[in-house]
Amino acid sequence: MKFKVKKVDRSEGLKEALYIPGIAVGLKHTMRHFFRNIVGKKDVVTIQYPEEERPVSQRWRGRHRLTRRDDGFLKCVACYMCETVCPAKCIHIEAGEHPDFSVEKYPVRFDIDELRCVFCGLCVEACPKQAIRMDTGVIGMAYHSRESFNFTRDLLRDAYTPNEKTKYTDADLPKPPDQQSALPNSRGIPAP
Amino acid sequence: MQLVLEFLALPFVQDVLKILFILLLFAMPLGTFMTLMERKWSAAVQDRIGPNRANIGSYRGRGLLHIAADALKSIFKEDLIPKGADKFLYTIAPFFSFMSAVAVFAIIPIAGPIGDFKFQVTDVEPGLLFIFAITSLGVYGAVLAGASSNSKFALFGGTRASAQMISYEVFLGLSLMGLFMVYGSTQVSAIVEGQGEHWFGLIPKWGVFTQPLGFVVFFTALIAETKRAPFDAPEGESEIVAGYFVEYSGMRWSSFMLAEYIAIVGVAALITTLFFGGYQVPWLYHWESAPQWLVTLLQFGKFASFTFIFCWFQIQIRWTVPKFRFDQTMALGWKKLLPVALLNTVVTAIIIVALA
Amino acid sequence: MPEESSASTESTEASEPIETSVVINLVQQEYPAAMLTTHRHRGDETIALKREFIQPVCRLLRDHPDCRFEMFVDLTAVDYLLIETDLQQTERFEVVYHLRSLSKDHRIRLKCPVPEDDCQIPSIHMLWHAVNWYERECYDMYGIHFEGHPNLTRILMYEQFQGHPLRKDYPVDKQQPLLELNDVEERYHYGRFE
Amino acid sequence: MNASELTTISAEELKPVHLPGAIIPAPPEDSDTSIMRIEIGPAHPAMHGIVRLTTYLDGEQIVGMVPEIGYLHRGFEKESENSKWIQVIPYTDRLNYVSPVLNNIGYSMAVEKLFGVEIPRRAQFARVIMGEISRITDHLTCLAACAMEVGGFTFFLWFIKAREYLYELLEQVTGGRVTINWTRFGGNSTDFPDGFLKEVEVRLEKVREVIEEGDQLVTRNKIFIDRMKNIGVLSKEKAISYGFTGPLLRACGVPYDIRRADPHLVYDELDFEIPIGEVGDSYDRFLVRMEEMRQSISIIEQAIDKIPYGPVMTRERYLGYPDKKEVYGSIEGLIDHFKMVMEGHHPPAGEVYQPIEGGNGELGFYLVSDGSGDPVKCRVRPPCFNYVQAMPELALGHYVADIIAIFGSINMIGGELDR
Repeated sequence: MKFKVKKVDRSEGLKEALYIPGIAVGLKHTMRHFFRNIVGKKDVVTIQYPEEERPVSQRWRGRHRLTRRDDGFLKCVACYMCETVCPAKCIHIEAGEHPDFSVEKYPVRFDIDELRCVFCGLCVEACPKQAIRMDTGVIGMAYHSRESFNFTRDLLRDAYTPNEKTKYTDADLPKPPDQQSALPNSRGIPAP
Repeated sequence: MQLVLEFLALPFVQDVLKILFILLLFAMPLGTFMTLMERKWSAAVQDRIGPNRANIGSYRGRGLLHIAADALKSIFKEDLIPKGADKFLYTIAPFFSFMSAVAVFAIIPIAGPIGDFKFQVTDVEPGLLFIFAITSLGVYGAVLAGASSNSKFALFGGTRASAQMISYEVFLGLSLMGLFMVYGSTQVSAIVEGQGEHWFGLIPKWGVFTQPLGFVVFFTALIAETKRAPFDAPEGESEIVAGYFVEYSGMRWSSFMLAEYIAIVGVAALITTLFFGGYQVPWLYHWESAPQWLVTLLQFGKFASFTFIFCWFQIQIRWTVPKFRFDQTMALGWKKLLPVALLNTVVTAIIIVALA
Repeated sequence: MPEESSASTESTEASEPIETSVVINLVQQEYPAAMLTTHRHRGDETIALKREFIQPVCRLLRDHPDCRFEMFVDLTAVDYLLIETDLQQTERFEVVYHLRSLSKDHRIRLKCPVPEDDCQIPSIHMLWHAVNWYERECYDMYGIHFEGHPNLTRILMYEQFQGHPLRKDYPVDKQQPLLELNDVEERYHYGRFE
Repeated sequence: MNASELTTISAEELKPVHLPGAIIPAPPEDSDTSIMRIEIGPAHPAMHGIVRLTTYLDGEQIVGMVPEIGYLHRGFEKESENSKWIQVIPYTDRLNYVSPVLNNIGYSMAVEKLFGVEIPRRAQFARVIMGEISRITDHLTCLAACAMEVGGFTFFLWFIKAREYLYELLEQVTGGRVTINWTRFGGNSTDFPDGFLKEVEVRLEKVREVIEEGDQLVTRNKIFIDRMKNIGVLSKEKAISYGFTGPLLRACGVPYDIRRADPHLVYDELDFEIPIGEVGDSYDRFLVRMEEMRQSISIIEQAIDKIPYGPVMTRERYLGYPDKKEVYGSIEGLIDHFKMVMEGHHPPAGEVYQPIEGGNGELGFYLVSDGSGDPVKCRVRPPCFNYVQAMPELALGHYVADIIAIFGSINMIGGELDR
């Protein structure tokens, strides 16, 4: 099959044989940068990280969150799909039956070990109920101990916003026996 | 009051005051300022902001506090001596390089003489030969540091530093031969005096116009002498990590660092003194009626600004030009700089004989 | 089991340029005894050989003017211990070579079955420079000995590693024994310029 | 392919350069110094990944070298044999972590070849665009690191700034800057957001400016040329015998580019030139990568003009997840979705080798499937494995400072080397 070939020019000319022209051209470019930045910081790209945040696209896969239905209950019906598809096997679900028959199954325990998670987004694609999302835009997740990195269900779920349609509150979501107080909620702010 | 004036007139006291002024108020602060400015200016070249985080309370300045932060850091950092290192040589090595960087200012005049009072620490007859002697002492700093700190990378750095600094002293001396011939003496004040005249009243008789080739060789040799920019094979941080001061830490490491930045100011001061008319302000002689204090101020202002410009230029070169390999620095020195320096000397001699 | 909705066998590749089968005919002529099976699944030329013929066949493929396989692309092994359907494999292991001809612009895959008990195969490190490390990696991962290899030691794992990880009977979460510091034979002892 | 005049090395004189273990070579006759062994060790500023080069020096000249790899071995194959086919995709981002999209494309194309399925034209164009963007980031990083080792720190930071523009592009489409997990079997998981192609052209213009500026700053500089020319030279035949592919083989003068040799995706509809060098030294490799970036920019611009509208994922059943409308709407959709997620993909039994032009060279995926949904074999042919193997041959006789120039031009990536 035919294709075009381009020989690379190895620059054996006189201009490259002397030191001064090369240094002069280099200085021209660096001085241009220098004076533009010293006077008006025109080309500077760095941002002051803790004070300024880097703008993130909507598809950025940040920290997980469990979404809620209109009536305040969790959308997740504990179907274990995200647990099976997760390549890092970092999701652990335990389903529970809710006394109110109109409510399908719900997750008593929904732990994600954020240290193992590789942020690939396969769980978001696999979830049939769009119950888990990664669009919180929270980039930096820093806590003091390893244990605080496996997020529990109460920590992942969205903040509860009561309105006229909400029937269920967080009290209707019984917690597994060994998990007492919730840790920071999904916005990354420690729960009171 | 009379007593004080008398006391001031004592030559010994004057010398101490001159040392205090030139070293502690001009060279050292400019050197420490350069440590920060190198990071700031390199940031400007590379489209970033550079250090601006050191703060006292909420006052951050534009990074100025980083000088204090570096100083404190180097005081409190632990000064460890590696296992198997030769303790005595290891501890005295930093003083050699620091001493040789500082001693350069002994003969540099920062302003014109008033009557018999010279703004110069000492005005020895063989001024520039003193410079060569001091810089050759600087070699001990790098060599002893490299050899004594029981690490192969340091050994590499030390041997490279010794070969490079010794051979570049030769070109340092040779490149100034032309200058001595043009201005007739090795005394620094005489050279600066000589640069005061003007050709046809317009072009000042600076060293760079009379000795362009000499200037190029001298400047290259000085940069190589301070092991900076393209000639930093002894400190080749990519292949031998940090060269001869790889095992140093704390105050010893920072004395090597400070020596390097004071050497930058020393190089800049030398260049302005020998090739850019030192304190001679061009075309100032037209204005006879200027008051003496204004003339001295102008002369010192010109000297300080030119030194500052050349400090900036050295830092700019560092962030533009890639590094030589060690054998290339030696080849450049012996195969290119040596013939050019000799040629310059011969040509200058012929011209002087032809003009005279 | 989803039905084979779209799996098309070699029919779609009928338009394969004929000259690649030149290689198979050539090997058929020269070393008929070596040939086991050949197939062109998804357009990849494949020949299964007996393992003792691998050296002469590779030399032939490399030097013969018709095929001239100048470049050795890849060497790996496959462990068929736990597979369900039959992939016409005769032994447990199979060493797979990929060759590429730049001048004739075609590829070939050679497969040599290697039994589990007598796990060794002649080395072809003298034909291409690239083979040396690939064979070491295959030995490191599968424990297949390459006879005549100049330096057959582990390449990815550390010397004291026990077992060959990529074998199917090596459990995924197996713990290696911890090493005592003096177990690790001190290859380099740091003294004063020893 | 006009490389027909290639002669293969008569391998009898193939003297292995690999010294087994730590045997100190004999010093050359004329030198009175003893051999010194230094470790350009795993943790060293010039080692981009983690490789240990035990180097034997006579003075400053290299007499022998034993590279030791495996420090970043994470068991890619063992991991992929114990997971589903789709769970391996996030792992392939982390093979050559400098050009992740190309690994994704290579792996997905190999599995599609196993299925024997064609992906929609828009998905092919999207893969070409994102693949070339990823190739530019790969070359930007390699050239920047190589020039930084030789002293051009400004060059490094300018090129990293240019790479930042491209990372933001990748993030807008895939949601991740490096860990993108973007392609699926039969297409791509996401389509371009609107206004994306305009954004690509704007940023490519900026990247082109930075490349020209870097070219002015370093490539024509005599100090740089002295550091890179005739360093780590390898003849055309020896390069092929060592299995060199990609920019390193093209630097030796062999015009072998998988995008032309084994045409895949829509590369045969786009015209671009293959840059080749003459001598095959570090300087040629530097220039070939510089030229290749310019070619990639022109490829992207052509692909942006020709990209058609249409679906990004194939309609084939049991390949992509069904649309969310069908999953919620119809019971068949829900069952299909449930089956796809729980049991994963079931490619038909068989074995397949799919090469692709990765950032470093021929990145091949050899997959064996027995139709049961669990991969039997998932082998990655690492292009930089051969370069590090040839490192002793390239470095012999040069100085210590040249090791970093050679190693920089080789662009060894730890993740791809040790898998």
